Amino acid sequence: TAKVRIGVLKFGTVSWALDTLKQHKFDAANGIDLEIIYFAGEDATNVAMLAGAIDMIVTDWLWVSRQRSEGSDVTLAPYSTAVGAIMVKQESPIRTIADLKGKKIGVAGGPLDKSWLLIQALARRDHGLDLPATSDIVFGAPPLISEKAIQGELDAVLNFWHFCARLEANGFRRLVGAEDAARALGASGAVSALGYVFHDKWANENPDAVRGFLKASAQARDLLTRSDDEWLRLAPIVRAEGEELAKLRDRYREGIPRRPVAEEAADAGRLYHVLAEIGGEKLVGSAPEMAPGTFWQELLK
Amino acid sequence: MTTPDTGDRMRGAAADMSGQPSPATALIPVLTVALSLFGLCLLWAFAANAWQSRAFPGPGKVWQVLLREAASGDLFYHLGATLSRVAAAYVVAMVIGSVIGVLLGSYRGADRFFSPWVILFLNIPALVVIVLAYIWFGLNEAAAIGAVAVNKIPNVVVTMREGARALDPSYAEMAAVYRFGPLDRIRHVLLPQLQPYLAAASRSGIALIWKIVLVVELLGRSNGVGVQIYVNFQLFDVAAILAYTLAFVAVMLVIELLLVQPVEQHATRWRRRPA
Amino acid sequence: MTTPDTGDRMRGAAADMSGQPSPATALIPVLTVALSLFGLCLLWAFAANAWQSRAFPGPGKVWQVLLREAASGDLFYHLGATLSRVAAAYVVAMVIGSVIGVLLGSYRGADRFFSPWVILFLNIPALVVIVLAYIWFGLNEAAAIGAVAVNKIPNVVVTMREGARALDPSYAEMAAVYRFGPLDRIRHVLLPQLQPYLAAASRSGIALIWKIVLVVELLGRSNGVGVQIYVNFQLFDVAAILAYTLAFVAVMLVIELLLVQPVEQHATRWRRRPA
Amino acid sequence: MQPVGAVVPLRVDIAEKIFRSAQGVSVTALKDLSFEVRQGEFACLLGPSGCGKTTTLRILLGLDKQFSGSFQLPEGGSNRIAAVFQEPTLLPWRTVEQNVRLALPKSLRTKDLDGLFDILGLAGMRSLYPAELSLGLARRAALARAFATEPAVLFLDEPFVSLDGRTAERLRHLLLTVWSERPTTALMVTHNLSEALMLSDRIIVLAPRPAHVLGLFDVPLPRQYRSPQVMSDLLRSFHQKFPGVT
Amino acid sequence: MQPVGAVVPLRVDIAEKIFRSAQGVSVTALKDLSFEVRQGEFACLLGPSGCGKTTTLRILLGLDKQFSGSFQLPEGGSNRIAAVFQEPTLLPWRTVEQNVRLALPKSLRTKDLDGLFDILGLAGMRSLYPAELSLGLARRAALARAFATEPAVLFLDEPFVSLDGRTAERLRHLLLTVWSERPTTALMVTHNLSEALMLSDRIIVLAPRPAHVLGLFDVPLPRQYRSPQVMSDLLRSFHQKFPGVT
Ligand SMILES: Nc1ncnc2c1ncn2[C@@H]1O[C@H](COP(=O)(O)OP(=O)(O)OP(=O)(O)O)[C@@H](O)[C@H]1O
Ligand SMILES: Nc1ncnc2c1ncn2[C@@H]1O[C@H](COP(=O)(O)OP(=O)(O)OP(=O)(O)O)[C@@H](O)[C@H]1O
Ligand SMILES: [Mg+2]
Ligand SMILES: [Mg+2]
Repeated sequence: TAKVRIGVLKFGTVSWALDTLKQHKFDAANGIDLEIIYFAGEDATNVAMLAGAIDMIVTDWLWVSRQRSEGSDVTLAPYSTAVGAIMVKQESPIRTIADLKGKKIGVAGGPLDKSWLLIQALARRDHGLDLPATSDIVFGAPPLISEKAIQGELDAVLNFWHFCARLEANGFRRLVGAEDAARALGASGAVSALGYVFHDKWANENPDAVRGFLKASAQARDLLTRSDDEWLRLAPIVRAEGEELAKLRDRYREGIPRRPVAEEAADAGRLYHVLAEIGGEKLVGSAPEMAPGTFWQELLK
Repeated sequence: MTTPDTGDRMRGAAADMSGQPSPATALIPVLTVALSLFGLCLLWAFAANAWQSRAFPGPGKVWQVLLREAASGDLFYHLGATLSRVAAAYVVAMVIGSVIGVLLGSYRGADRFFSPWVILFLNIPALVVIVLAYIWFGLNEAAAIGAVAVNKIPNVVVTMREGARALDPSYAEMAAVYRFGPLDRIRHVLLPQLQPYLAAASRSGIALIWKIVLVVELLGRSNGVGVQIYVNFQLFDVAAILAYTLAFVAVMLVIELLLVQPVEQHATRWRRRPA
Repeated sequence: MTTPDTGDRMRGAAADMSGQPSPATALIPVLTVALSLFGLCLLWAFAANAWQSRAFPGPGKVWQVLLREAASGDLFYHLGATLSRVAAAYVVAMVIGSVIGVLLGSYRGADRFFSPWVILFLNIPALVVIVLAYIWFGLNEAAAIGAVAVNKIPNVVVTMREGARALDPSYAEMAAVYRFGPLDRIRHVLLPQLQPYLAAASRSGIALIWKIVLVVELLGRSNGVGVQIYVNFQLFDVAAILAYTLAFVAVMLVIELLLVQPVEQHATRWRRRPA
Repeated sequence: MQPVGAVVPLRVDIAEKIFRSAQGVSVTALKDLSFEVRQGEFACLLGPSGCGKTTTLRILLGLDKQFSGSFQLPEGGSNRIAAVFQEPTLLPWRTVEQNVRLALPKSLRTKDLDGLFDILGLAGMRSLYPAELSLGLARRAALARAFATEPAVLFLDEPFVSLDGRTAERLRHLLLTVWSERPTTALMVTHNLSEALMLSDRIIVLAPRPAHVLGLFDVPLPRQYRSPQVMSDLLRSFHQKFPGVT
Repeated sequence: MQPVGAVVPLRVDIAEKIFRSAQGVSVTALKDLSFEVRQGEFACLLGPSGCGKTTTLRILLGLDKQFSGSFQLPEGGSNRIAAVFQEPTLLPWRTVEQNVRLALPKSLRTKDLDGLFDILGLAGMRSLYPAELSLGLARRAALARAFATEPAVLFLDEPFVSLDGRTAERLRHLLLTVWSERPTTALMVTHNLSEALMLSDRIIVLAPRPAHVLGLFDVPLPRQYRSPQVMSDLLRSFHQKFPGVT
């Protein structure tokens, strides 16, 4: 059996699927031995992979493209299309993007967050609105931003999808999702924001490991799509129950990628232009195009 | 020129200066600490009541979490991992930092040359050092502890350098005349003069190290209080964060009260107590 | 018993002790600093060459990024924001911390009571304080600066407390006999004795504050070096991280060399230089 | 109990003063020590080394409050106290001149000190820091500080040791000038009997530790009459009264 | 240049010693200071306060190397140097006994010190810290330290000030005992002429700052013959030779 070491966030969304995978021994069934190494932050997994301590992490395609264009050989296999959304309170008077003008918006993930850039682009194109200039933008840590939204200090928040799902269960509604923005800006369907990321070199040396892992993870996701009971089992590590758990489950299921990888890759290439335009060199580096090979070549065949 | 008796009369305040300290006197420190902690809890409970918020649980709530984590064994596992990292990094940082600091404080030329380096290392963010250490030396304990030590060493250097600069040369001269050996010089001449600086560097040092260990754990370890705190931050479970924090603080408090303070009192018993 | 002349003969080493320091002598500090920085760059370039890695760019690469960021104006904008936060938090922390520290060091009873509190506040992770501050006081500058100050104050307290404990009572007694006013006591008796402790607390203080400011900015501000560093960390652009770090270090270095060291030399010119 | 308008003397009435050393040794420094110094009088404390003289001065200066008994300082005049400690106790981070001026009350801060510094042989040393002085010079700086304040009560703890004979002689005269210029009560500790006989109105002889008064020796003669001949007579009668002391 | 086996004296030849004060004042402390002390001799340095005596000792002790000129220490014997500084310079964080023992070479560390402490009147003070001593007691502790080391060369900077007459007398005798027990070269600074006449073989009289030798005064008489009568003759002849000194 081939060994696969994957680094994930403890209690992060990826660990739910991996827990199911382990629980039902899908790894052994597919001829691999999966070792899950937990970290406290997403950055920790990046560092760990650079340090060679693990084979695989979960991150987004833009990061992969940038690393590739700078000479690295990381590549990505799609994992989830779930992305962030702008959330407002149920009773909030904000109805469209245009209403965000002059409001206080909390943004998780910093000024170069992909969802934030897409929504900015959309606001500019459809409403001629330059959000950073016309609204009061506060960047901050995701949990803090969520808490502030509940407190009412912020009029609207853009947060990662699972924070949004929890907010939804707590009296918030979605104003606009990043996937809507992506579609409006030229994507033909949902593009995977996150994927399993690994080195080409490692994949070439261990092709069975990669394939086995992807198959096992697909089985786990199938189970999560089918079985509500499985979610009840996961409740302690999801750290949610009732309404909140249901919302998280539904959003998770919606985020499972269903399109051929080639289509996603083409859409990602298109979005890259939009992002490069608004995020500038800071975001994408000097590469004018999404780096070839960002999506694992094997999947495109 | 004399004034009527407006009396500059003074009375001594000697009560019972003689005799052994009574058992009641010996109890005072223990009682003070108990009172102090009790006061703190009271204040906390009061504040938590006033600003009721999920972000600021009261002592009762935190205590429950603490018990739960202790019962599951998680608390001791993570606390143990963190404590051993803190201890290792502390020893490394204090030894290396003190030696460098005293040397820089003693040799003006060396100090002039290296002082920009000290400023540089003092101000490099922990993040940078930790990431570089992990990348170069791998994701292992040695890299983690080394990174913490490198972060802390410049602080120790800066404090001990001031201590070395403030040394009274007459003691060193006396030691030179009477041909004290190098060990005697360090033990009987140098260290007692540096004691307040060592105490300051140690106390704020261990606190700083623990804070950096949290970051180190966050960036590349799978166990330890840092991981727990950050994970609970993602879930915004402030009670759990406080529970882990307080567990560490409790350990520090016990060390301080049972070890550091008695040692310190013994080391400074020669000081003339201000009347 | 006499031995043949193995000569305990000594010669004095007086060169030109008299006369004004020549212009060449005045240049020495400047040259030393230049040499020191040059040595550092050399070492860095060498190391970057040896461990070639994207995580450790050489000085040339970082210099380019620095120029680019400076040209776009971003550097000054973020650096300015960070520096003003650092300065504000520094002043608040030093003043409050020194006062508390000196009081605790002077009054044994108060110290006994509050020392557990100091240990507690010393060891509360920055994250907790910052999050609580943002939650209570909103995502604003005051909360940010306050949170940093609260993080730093216990460190200042601990250092200044040692300083106050090490005060020589005979100077205070002299001042009491000659009825020095409170201001004179602080200025001429207290502060000169506390100077090395103040210097230690300041230097490591400003470094610590800057590091906490980075975290504060990361957790809830929209500008500042902390935000830049974090964004670049997400992109894994180490050159940019180093560029911002070094810009801050350069500012600190200039302050140190042009302001702190001359002031310090003036304040300690009374010390007998070890021969 | 004092009649209104009466001149209040320096009155010392210390029942006991016990030190506890850090290692737990109890040292009884003073026991039933009581004496009086009339206002305007110059008294000397004479006693063996380690008997408790400095301890007595510290209590009178209010620097040590852990004793049983009481004392009373003289009233009247500027009410200012000056002290020359047994060690110079100059602020090391202030120059000689700054050390002297800092001890002056605000009203005297800008006083002309040239004459004083001249007599003390400190004229060229005003800008030196204490670490740059010889011990004798440092003692003189401490004397300058005490004299400059124009005190009503003056405590001196062996002010003239570590000085050569000529300098010491000059300074003794200076002390007498300062003391006689205004009504000053002075209490001086010394080991030098002839110094005591030359300067004081009354010598208070102390027993070895624990200190208590062995006896008083009054010198009722005006100072200008204390010629070498008279001094040696005084010496003889002192030795008669206190055989074995000094 | 020394013939083999010759007895090497303490030879001082300092051309100049200039201090620069922090405020930029230049102080010439020594200028053309040269004298010799034969091995086994006891010499006294006598000079006005602030003339440069302590500076000379510091140079000889190797504590100050910023001077022009040269000096040579006596050879032979244990080659150990002991010094009594002008201020006691005890380590404040060690007890009296620890202070003394720390200064001893390893071979003498466990030496019996009871007799020494007894003579010095420190018997009950061995466990006290320096801050708990009176100044006179601290000086005696510093003397104990110097005497206990059994030195070949002994430098003393006004060792007997701040002591009462009787104690000082006792300690002078102790000093003579220590000095005569083994071949010890001693150089003592003092302001007390009769002390110098009683103890020394040779008095080196210094001029005011910058210090240089004014003249030498030899006392070729064995110490047991120095009766009060002889002493006053010596005093007279000293005053004749050096009018105006002391
Ligand atoms: N803090 C203390 N703890 C214990 N003993 C002390 C303390 N301070 C002083 N003593 C003791 O009290 C006694 C008297 O001390 P004091 O300084 O008054 O003597 P003194 O008469 O001034 O002597 P000297 O002439 O040597 O200066 C000494 O034996 C000394 O050891
Ligand atoms: N670091 C220094 N800077 C400037 N002047 C100094 C320094 N050290 C000593 N001096 C000066 O050198 C001179 C000689 O000092 P020294 O201590 O040798 O005198 P001394 O003969 O021992 O006097 P005393 O009898 O008062 O102890 C003094 O005038 C003193 O002010
Ligand atoms: Mg005394
Ligand atoms: Mg001297």
